[in-house]
Amino acid sequence: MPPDNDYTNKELMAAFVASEIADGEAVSVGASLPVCRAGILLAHLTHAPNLKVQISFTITNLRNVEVLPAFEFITDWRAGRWAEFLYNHDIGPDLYKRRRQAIFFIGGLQIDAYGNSNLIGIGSDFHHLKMRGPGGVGTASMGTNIGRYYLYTNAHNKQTLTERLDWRSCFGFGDGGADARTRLHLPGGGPRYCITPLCIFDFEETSKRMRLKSLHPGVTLEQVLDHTGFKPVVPDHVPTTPGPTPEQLRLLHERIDTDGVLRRP
Amino acid sequence: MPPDNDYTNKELMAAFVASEIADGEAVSVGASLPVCRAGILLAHLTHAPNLKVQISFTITNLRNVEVLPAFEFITDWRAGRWAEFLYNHDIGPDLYKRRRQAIFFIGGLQIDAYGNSNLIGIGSDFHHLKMRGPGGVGTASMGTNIGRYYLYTNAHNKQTLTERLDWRSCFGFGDGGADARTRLHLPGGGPRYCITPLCIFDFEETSKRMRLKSLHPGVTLEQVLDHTGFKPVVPDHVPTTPGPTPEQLRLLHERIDTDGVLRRP
Amino acid sequence: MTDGKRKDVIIGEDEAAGWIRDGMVISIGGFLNSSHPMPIIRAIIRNGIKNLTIVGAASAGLETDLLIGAGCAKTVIAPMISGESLAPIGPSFRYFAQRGAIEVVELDEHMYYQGLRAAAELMPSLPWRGGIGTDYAKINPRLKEFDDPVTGERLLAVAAINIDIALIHAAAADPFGNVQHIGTGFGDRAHHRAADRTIVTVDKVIANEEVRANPYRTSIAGVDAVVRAPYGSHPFASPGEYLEDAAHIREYVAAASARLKSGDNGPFDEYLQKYIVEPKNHAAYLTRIGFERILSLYEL
Amino acid sequence: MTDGKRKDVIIGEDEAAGWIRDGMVISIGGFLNSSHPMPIIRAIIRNGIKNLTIVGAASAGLETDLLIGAGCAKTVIAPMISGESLAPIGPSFRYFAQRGAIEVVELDEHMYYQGLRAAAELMPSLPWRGGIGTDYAKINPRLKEFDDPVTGERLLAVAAINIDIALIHAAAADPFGNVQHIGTGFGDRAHHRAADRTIVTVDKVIANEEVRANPYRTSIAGVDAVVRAPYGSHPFASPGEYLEDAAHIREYVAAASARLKSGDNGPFDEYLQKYIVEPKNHAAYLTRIGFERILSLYEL
Repeated sequence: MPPDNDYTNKELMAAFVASEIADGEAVSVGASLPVCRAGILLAHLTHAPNLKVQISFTITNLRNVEVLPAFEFITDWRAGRWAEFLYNHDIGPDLYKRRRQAIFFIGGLQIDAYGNSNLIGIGSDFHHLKMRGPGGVGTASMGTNIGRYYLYTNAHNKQTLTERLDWRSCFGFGDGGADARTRLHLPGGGPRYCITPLCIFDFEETSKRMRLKSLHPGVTLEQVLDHTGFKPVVPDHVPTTPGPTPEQLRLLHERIDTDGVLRRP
Repeated sequence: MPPDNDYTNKELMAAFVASEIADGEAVSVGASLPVCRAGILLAHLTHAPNLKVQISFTITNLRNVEVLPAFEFITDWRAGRWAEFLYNHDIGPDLYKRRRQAIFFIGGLQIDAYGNSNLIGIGSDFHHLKMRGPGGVGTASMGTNIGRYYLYTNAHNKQTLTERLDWRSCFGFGDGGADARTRLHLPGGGPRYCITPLCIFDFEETSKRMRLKSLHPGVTLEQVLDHTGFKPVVPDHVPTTPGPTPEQLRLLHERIDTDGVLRRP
Repeated sequence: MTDGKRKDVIIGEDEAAGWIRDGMVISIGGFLNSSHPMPIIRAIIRNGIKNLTIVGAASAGLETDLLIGAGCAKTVIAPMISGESLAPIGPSFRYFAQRGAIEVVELDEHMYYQGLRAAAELMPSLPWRGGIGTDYAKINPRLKEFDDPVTGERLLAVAAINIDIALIHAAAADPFGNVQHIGTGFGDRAHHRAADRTIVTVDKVIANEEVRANPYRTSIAGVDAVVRAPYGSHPFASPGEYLEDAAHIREYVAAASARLKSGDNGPFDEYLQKYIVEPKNHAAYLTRIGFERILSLYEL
Repeated sequence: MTDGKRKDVIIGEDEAAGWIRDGMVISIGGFLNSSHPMPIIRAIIRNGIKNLTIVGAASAGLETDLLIGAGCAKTVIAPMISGESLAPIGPSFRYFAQRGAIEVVELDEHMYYQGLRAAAELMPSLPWRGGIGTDYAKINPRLKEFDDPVTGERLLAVAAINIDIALIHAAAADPFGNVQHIGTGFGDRAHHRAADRTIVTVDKVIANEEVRANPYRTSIAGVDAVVRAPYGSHPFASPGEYLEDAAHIREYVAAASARLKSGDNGPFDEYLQKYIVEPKNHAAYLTRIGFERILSLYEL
């Protein structure tokens, strides 16, 4: 629920995403996560002019595109009109060394307290799942190898943010501990934050358990705890997630999200 | 030494190469083995119109090229003018399943009685070789995986055709035996013939030792044995390698070898 | 024997579909709502082919879901089956998987490509690190944990994914099997290399001279068969040629979702009857869709 | 901080050469007598860089031989070092290897590409079958025999070949590091992917708009540095731009062969002095070669 303000909660989340992206990094502009798409492009049009933007299986720079239409499907070739380079999807395994400066967003049917996630399904019998998920796509590999990634969910509830996954399709910090990843020789840094409609979580340094980092404006600690299926670490002081600046809102409205996807309820 | 005839020994060898190539196969037209190049193109212009010709890192069909100039270097991009497809050299490992219908020619500083070959060097101390070779290029991999290949040498002498290799860089039939390759799970069929300026060898079925298959016109059995460093299997009857037809010679002279490389002493 | 001429590889859709037999391993190219060889997919269903192992795209779309729904699949190998916003999870995939009626080979996108590469390389398996620490190896018997021979690090061996026939859709090919995609062709090359034979449906057949004028554009050389099929990816998009027919896809999703939600086969069977069983070929299918709809799928 | 503009990556040849330090692992792109980044190679020699591990091309040419001859190499990784008909085996490579003065990492072309891919994939090794039954694993400690975890078949694990800096020559690039080779670019992509940083010398810098007009032609996106160097592959060819300068290459081969045959360093040192030490940069080198020779290297 956005506060009495001139921006929506999704616009706030997009601004947070933008603040996380450094100039020169490589990012993928997908279709399924409009908030992440908007955040990436917001960074690109402000402090990250050298972003390496992957869009519809091309790599390019969108800095000079006046209005960036949002395509409903990742395969939409109309986004290929800006291409500087086309990549064949099957060379993905060979790009990780060059993706150390890349970041990625990973969702899940379930996400646990240590940042592991599940896209396989819900239910304890793999051959008779109660709810068959779409499949893990590239999350296991990206989560293993990429410099850092962000967990993202639109559903902050106890079913999604859960103490135990039914199936682990992407390794975050396993069963926890500062060496959870290095013990397994995983080259990537793992999840940095988990972004939800209510708050941002980071990971406590020694346990690697999720810790409340900031609450979105108007959200209370109790609300978060009531809707989270695990007990996050809660520091003494929890700041408020900062909202977008007027200039960021202008860019969102005029160039990035002209259809108002982030302004819909 | 070619007999009193209107073709050279190299033209005869090229005709033999041509006779080995079936329509629709994939072949590489390199620069370093002019006899093999000529044989491949001879097949292409006669009975193999659907050959898949690899030339200067392209794949194409050269059937309609009036005169096929011989380029001195494999990298010569002028041969790219006929390209239907360009392949990146680094995807080589991924092409073997599709290369089952491919054939290849492999040379060596040394070739032994079981069709193994050496491009590493001469001498027993690897760190102080008496003669450092160029390196094995792709022969170990091609020899392992490709449908069949041909050993080829311009130097029929005891140093080259030797009982023991100093170093084995390409596996033919190892230490011999009908199961020499299947025992090691090597998918390719191994060497089919060994082509020299004096004769053609095949491989005896159960021992996989080289066997005299045919003598080039004017060459005697004694000549071969005198110049071969191992004892090949010699059948009771050894036929003569057939020479090129007048039509084949015409194609060689007018379209394939207009510079007369195969007619030089 | 040969008549001395270069042979073209263009064949009809029925002949192409006839290559596919019960129990084979087939792959379907494209990605999500784009680039699927639909005339062949529909013919497979019409021909009543069963027990296929289907290697979907890295993100398979509803064409794979349709084959599952029509009962053609025994096993499915794909890191995801989805229609994006039109159906986040394939509804027939859900229905069959949840009942244990298909075998699902669960893997991640790059395990998948390592498996396809292993096949292309005539290797028994290739290793991959992604998936270490997850449940993949517990539920997929084609994955095996082992220690890297050089450093001892824990890795997964991914068994080769060998394909009998790869099915691909592309914008164009010449009569000799030189394919030119618009856009990248997604993972289609990996399917082709892992397959014994490849069939490509194309929106357009182009002259060999056109290929030679643009050889950099050739994405796959030497496929085994080319099937001319304008609008051959409908209801899915073909990059640069036409967009997806979202209304038709929604019609399919509604039919498949009815069975998922209530077990009612009726709507799904009606969909099959109307769009696959009755129209005996691609032209008949397009006739049923109609020019008005087809011409509305603006490419830009 | 940023001034809000997209940054170009064009740097000068001296700055580029300055990236390369004693003891690094560098790779050199191209193939045999084609496409080597010679201004950087010459600067490496001029700068007196030592103890390099040189990853040559799959078939490395005499540019690698030159670096060995000039004493810059400690280790060489290449499946072949040759100047084709001009020098079937690199003469400096022979001289140094036969005296045990360089470490030769002996491997086959596809072992080599598996090693480069392992690096690109952040993997410790990748397996390969080619070489089973040969002596490679006996003489190359980076190869290790093991049993495939799935089938038990005997394979070789090829340790990752990680590169600090990849050096490539191409026809063109835009100011932002989008490279467009004429021809295929050989194995240059594999070097780039296995490397922390990539420097490309180009015959021509082209506008970003030209790249966008032909994005299918872009072979490598986002290299770390572009060095403008017309005729930058001389004495080797640059596909579509100029042929190799066979006379110059023969001059090099004669100098290097003199040392191989008689141990006489004189001719080799003279070659270095004349073409590398005295001309302090690429323009000075071309001046020494002269316009007459350069213009004779007809591209067609």
